[in-house]
Amino acid sequence: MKNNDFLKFFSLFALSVFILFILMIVMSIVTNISFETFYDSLFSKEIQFAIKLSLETASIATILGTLLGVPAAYALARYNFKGKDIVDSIVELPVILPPLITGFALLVFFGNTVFGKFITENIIEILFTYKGTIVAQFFVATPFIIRTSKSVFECIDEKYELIAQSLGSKKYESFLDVVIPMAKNGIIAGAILAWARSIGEFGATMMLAGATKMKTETLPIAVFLNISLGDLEKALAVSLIFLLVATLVLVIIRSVLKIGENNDRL
Amino acid sequence: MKNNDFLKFFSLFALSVFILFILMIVMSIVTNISFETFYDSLFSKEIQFAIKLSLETASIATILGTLLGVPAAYALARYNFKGKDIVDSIVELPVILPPLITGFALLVFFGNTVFGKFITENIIEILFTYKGTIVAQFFVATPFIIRTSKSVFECIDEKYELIAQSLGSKKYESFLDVVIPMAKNGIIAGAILAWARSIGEFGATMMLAGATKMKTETLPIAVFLNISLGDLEKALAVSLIFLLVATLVLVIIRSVLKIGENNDRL
Amino acid sequence: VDNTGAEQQEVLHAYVGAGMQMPMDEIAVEFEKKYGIKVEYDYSGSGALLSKIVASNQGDIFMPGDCSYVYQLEDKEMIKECSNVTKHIPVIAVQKGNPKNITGLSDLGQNGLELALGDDSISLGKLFKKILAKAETKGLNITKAVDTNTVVTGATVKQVLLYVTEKNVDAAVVWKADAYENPDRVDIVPIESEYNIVKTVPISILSTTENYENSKLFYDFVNNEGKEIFEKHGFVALE
Amino acid sequence: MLVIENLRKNLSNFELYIEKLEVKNSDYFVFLGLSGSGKTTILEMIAGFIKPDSGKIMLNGVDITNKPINERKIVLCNGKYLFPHLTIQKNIEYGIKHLKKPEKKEKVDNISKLLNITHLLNRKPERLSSGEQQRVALAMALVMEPEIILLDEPLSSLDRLLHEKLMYDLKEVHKSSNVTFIHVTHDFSEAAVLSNKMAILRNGKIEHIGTLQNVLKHPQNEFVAKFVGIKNILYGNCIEKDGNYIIQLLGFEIPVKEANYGEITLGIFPKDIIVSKKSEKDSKIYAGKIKSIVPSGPFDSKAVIEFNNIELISEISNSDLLKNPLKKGDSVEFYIDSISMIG
Amino acid sequence: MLVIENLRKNLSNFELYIEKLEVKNSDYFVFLGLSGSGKTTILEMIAGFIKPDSGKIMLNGVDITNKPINERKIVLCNGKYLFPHLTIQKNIEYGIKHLKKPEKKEKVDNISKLLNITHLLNRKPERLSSGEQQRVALAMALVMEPEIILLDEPLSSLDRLLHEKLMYDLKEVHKSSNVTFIHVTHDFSEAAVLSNKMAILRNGKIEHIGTLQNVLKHPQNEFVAKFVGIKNILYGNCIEKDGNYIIQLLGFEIPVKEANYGEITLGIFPKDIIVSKKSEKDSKIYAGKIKSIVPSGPFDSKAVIEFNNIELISEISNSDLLKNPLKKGDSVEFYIDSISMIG
Ligand SMILES: Nc1ncnc2c1ncn2[C@@H]1O[C@H](COP(=O)(O)OP(=O)(O)OP(=O)(O)O)[C@@H](O)[C@H]1O
Ligand SMILES: Nc1ncnc2c1ncn2[C@@H]1O[C@H](COP(=O)(O)OP(=O)(O)OP(=O)(O)O)[C@@H](O)[C@H]1O
Ligand code: MOO
Ligand SMILES: [Mg+2]
Ligand SMILES: [Mg+2]
Repeated sequence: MKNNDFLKFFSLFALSVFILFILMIVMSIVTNISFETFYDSLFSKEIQFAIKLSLETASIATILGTLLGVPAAYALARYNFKGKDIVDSIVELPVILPPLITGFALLVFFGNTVFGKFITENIIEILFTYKGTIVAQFFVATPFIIRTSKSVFECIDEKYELIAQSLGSKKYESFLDVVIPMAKNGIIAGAILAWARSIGEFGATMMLAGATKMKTETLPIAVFLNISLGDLEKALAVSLIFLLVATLVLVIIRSVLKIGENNDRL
Repeated sequence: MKNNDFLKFFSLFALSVFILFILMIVMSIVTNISFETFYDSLFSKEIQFAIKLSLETASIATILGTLLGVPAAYALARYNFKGKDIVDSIVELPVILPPLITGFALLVFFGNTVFGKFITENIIEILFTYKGTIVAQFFVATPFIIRTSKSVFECIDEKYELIAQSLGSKKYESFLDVVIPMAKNGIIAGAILAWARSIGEFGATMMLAGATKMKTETLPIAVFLNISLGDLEKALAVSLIFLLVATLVLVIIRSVLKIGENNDRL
Repeated sequence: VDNTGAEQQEVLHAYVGAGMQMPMDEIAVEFEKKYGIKVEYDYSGSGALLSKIVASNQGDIFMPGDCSYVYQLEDKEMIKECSNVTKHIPVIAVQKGNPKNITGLSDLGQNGLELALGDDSISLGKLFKKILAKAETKGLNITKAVDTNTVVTGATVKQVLLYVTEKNVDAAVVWKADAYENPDRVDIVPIESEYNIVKTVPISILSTTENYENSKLFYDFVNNEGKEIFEKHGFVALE
Repeated sequence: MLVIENLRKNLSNFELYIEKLEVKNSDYFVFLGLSGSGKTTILEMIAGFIKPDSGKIMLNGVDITNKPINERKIVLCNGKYLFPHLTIQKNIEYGIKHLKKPEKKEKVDNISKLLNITHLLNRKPERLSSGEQQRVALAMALVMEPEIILLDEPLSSLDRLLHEKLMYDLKEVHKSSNVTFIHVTHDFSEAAVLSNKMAILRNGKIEHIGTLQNVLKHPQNEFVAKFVGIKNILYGNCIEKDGNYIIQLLGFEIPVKEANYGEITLGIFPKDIIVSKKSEKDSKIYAGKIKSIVPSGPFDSKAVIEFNNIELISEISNSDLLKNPLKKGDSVEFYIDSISMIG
Repeated sequence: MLVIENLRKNLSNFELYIEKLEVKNSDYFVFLGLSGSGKTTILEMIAGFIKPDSGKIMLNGVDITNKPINERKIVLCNGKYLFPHLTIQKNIEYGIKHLKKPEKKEKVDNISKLLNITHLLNRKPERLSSGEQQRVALAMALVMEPEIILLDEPLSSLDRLLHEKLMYDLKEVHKSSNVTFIHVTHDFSEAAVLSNKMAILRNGKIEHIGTLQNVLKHPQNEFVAKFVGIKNILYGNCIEKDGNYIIQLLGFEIPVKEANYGEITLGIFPKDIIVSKKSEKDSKIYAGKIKSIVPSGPFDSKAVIEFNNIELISEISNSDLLKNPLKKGDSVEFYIDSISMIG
């Protein structure tokens, strides 16, 4: 089949080029760090705090985003209403907006508008706290959950729900009993994406929560502070730590899910 | 059906909450700008340049990303090889990495490694030019094209290709004649996503291309520079310009595609 | 997450230019030792901080890299008190070993030299423009040449410096304190004093403060004990 | 009793309209129709999945047209839509999940035995064959003891042997419960075996409602006639002659039992045109010529007989052909065993 | 001639193995088998879509086992996989896109006329019915003038009337071209009508290869017998008696034409157990009792007759039943019209 394999060759070549490009970037990071700097950074109190904070805020933002985003996605997938096209586009805005602008607008909203001020003063202190980090991450991450969940919901034949109702379920029961479990994998994929986006979020976070050490310092902010310090090597070391933590978590989640899937098949 | 409509109520409510949230953010931007500032910004030479540069670089980066990403996605969708899971994860790295770190690593790569230096010195001048902007955007945008195209390719039954080959086509012909046209909509959706991501890209762009006025100043960088100046209103005005330009382009693309689709049906 | 410890501990929120992390972190430790008041720094570029203050209407202390930012807030009546702490001295940072043999401002016009400068929107960029103008009046006409040599302008001082440490450019104009933090990667070439203009780093109490007494304590602490710490980190304290 | 009145539904360029339809309790009612005739649409309106544009659906005297799906006591079951994330056990329990555990277990056990799916209870639906999936869907519906079970082509996509088995099982299950079954199919022999009563749909309209005998002997129109397998459609005159009714057809006279004056349309099944020299019932013998003959299945062939300038299609069993071989151009004698009155 | 030798393919827990198979040029060959028996797998190996694990496929003496798909002159056509983005015209032209325009046009025109799809040429595939889609797929293949056309269940999912029409069309098209057709189906009557030769598959193995007559009269084993519709399987002894061959079965003696000594398995089609007082061919008359009787289609019923402690299944036409009604418990006399030898 030699004369036919040009396609295989070319497409694998394209893939390799991009992979190599990424690997070179990663290598640029790795080769510029001494083991000592890496070790010291990893076990410094500040970075340990940043790791913990990053994991916690990203997870909370993802959970909140899932709780709000999944029903919202369902509404977009199943119901027709006027201006649905526009709503669809609005949902995507946080993806298009540069995080810097997002964070800035969030800051104006919470610090300078009546409604926003009311929230910060009476309900929950958002500015310059880790809660601000969560709000910023939630904002940029939720569209990913909505978009992914929506396309999964659209893939699930509505008949499953109708049949569940035919078998005596109320609508919300058929949603919880049937749609959610069937959409599970898609929702999780969206949540993983959202989580990855959250943990890497920097611009909006820095604006809304500030770059305060041991308080609102997530890993990307730690990188920023080290760059600001001019401590290149440490910045790279923290970058690498970020890379390792994020990748590790994603690999673990994915393999846990895979094991779950295989069990299903037994 | 009243007693059953809790699901509809709740899911539409969730959607409204998120939409409102986004709208409030947008309002925070809009209400803090005077018309004059907006007008002046829009017609200032600097911003006009930034608009043009943003549109150009994002478009070029998207085209390059499509040319490389689509075949790469095909390889991921159709061929099995060792370590495919790992390759799959590597492709996603640029999505996880905060742009700041990405830009930083790209800078190190092009400025400080043998191979990177060779490229900048002999092939194409990347650092501090608009080409650097394109490289940074290409890097963060391509994974979106790969991911979206891959899932479309996976949706297309391989039998179409085999039958095309059965009808006398070579493999690459069946790819170009059959797979690409069938995947068209998915590829375009991925390209739109990539374009949106590119035009909003800030961190990596700024590192690699710098923030040189009338040379490498894209719209997000213009926002940042105005924030740095402490000129809040102008920063917000440029943000709004960015929002309008990006939304306008996306709406135009989408409606052009819709017209195309309808024609298909005639 | 919020492990501030004692719940009622008093906390100050201070916006500080990202370039002053080293001395200011040390000051916070000393200050807390002495008064039991915690200071939280929000580090960022001075302009970004300024925008943040206006946008959020919150905070106690503002310490940008340059007085001009404080003046802008004064116009908005957001400054209660202000004084200068240290000098910010522009210097030329060159690659370690000074391969292009740059000795002063005049060498920045050399043919083929690659130069990184701060953008006009940050204080360093603005200041350097003024320095070049001052040099013109003293007969050193290199504005054009410098313009040609400038391959990149950065949006933060650190970014500008980074291009030197990463050997992307031959030289950059940065604050002395920034260059001082990278002794193994850059050499410092001073700008001739006849041309140079020195900036002062101010500290100010914001009118948005909700705890003026504590803010004032910190303000005074930086102005007294703080100066010594700044000198330790390469700043030149004001008398 | 399920009563449908003036039910109307427009779907893009398709219109469904049912003036009146009654299904008695415990009946086995079959809707027959080609693809796109509106079978699924009717079922889904009865189930409440889609809303009619106008008209009424009444169950035992209660108007259920706008009742929520889950309160209708009407269950639509479909083997293609088992819940993929649940085991068969859980699928069957789905409709009775509010019951206590032992009660649930008993019901599921009973129904599983009835439908012969006890060995499948721990599997996931994807690991079942289509026939097994249909059985499970039926179990899911039966376990709820509804008034009506709706079946959307439950036997399609099964292979031959399975098809027959499940068809007789359906008949058995229906007999042993007293639930009304409404079944939708495009397969006439399914309807013949299963239904007490059938309705033949075309293009969203019911063309004929009746029992099997009624459909075979008195198809409402030519479409129904063709649908049930009548391949010969002829036009004749019915007159009375000597106290007997006779249809005059192209110069010949065919005696019939029932009177139906004037020009009428007649239908003859291929199997009722019998090539033979001797009529068993003293029917009249005609002479014709074989125009073509091709196999129509493993045991029968289809012969086109030219007779008096018209073409008649006759089914001849291959075993008869073995005894008396026929080929194109041969002259044959035949008689007509039975005639259907169309209209 | 297509020759397959020792072809083997393992797919998860399914194994396909064909020792030897020959398909003559211009034949109409049908693979018959239930779902999952490996029909598609065989076709796709012949087409080159999947690679065999071992074995050889030869076309006209050339080993094509590893030839690229596009060089085999074998086309797999499938109405479910028309190219959705192309018009029907472009779909049909796909395989001859290298030809000049007028030449292309002529070929497409001819083939479209032959298959009666000229009016569809400007539509997109989604706007065609399944029957039309199948026709188009056939046109796409025929226009290339290949050696072999492979058809994967081209008639499934068509409704009754369409099914019959397209089946005869396929037969016509095959006759008028001299392309080899290899057709895969689970419908025995399709095979009966279309094939010159058929192979019955089970579980990846060929159980029987032969003509229709051969399959009916000498099914290789009980599976094949059941598959072709034999419902009565009996075990008897064949002996010679007075120069005639006789099968001794449960105390009775059945005369047969062929000798086959020892214990043998016999099969009787339901239609060959004829309830009648008088044998047409002087076959022996047996006496039994009706155990149950249910309709098996619009025209026939299935009677289970108890006879000498075994159960025989007989098909009785409803018109006969009308004349001589039968019910459970009735005594009947019957004879056996034809017997198949299994094995
Ligand atoms: N949601 C819909 N929107 C528009 N048209 C529809 C919709 N659902 C069905 N139709 C149309 O209504 C007609 C009847 O469809 P229906 O599904 O009831 O037919 P059916 O008899 O069940 O066919 P099949 O045997 O193929 O299942 C078809 O012409 C179909 O195209
Ligand atoms: N790619 C595959 N991987 C694993 N098993 C497969 C694969 N393709 C087919 N099989 C298995 O091989 C067997 C034969 O499949 P095949 O599709 O050839 O059957 P078939 O006779 O065409 O059935 P049908 O009538 O349902 O189309 C089945 O048991 C199927 O599960
Ligand atoms: O404090 Mo600055 O922004 O580094 O001038
Ligand atoms: Mg239907
Ligand atoms: Mg198959």
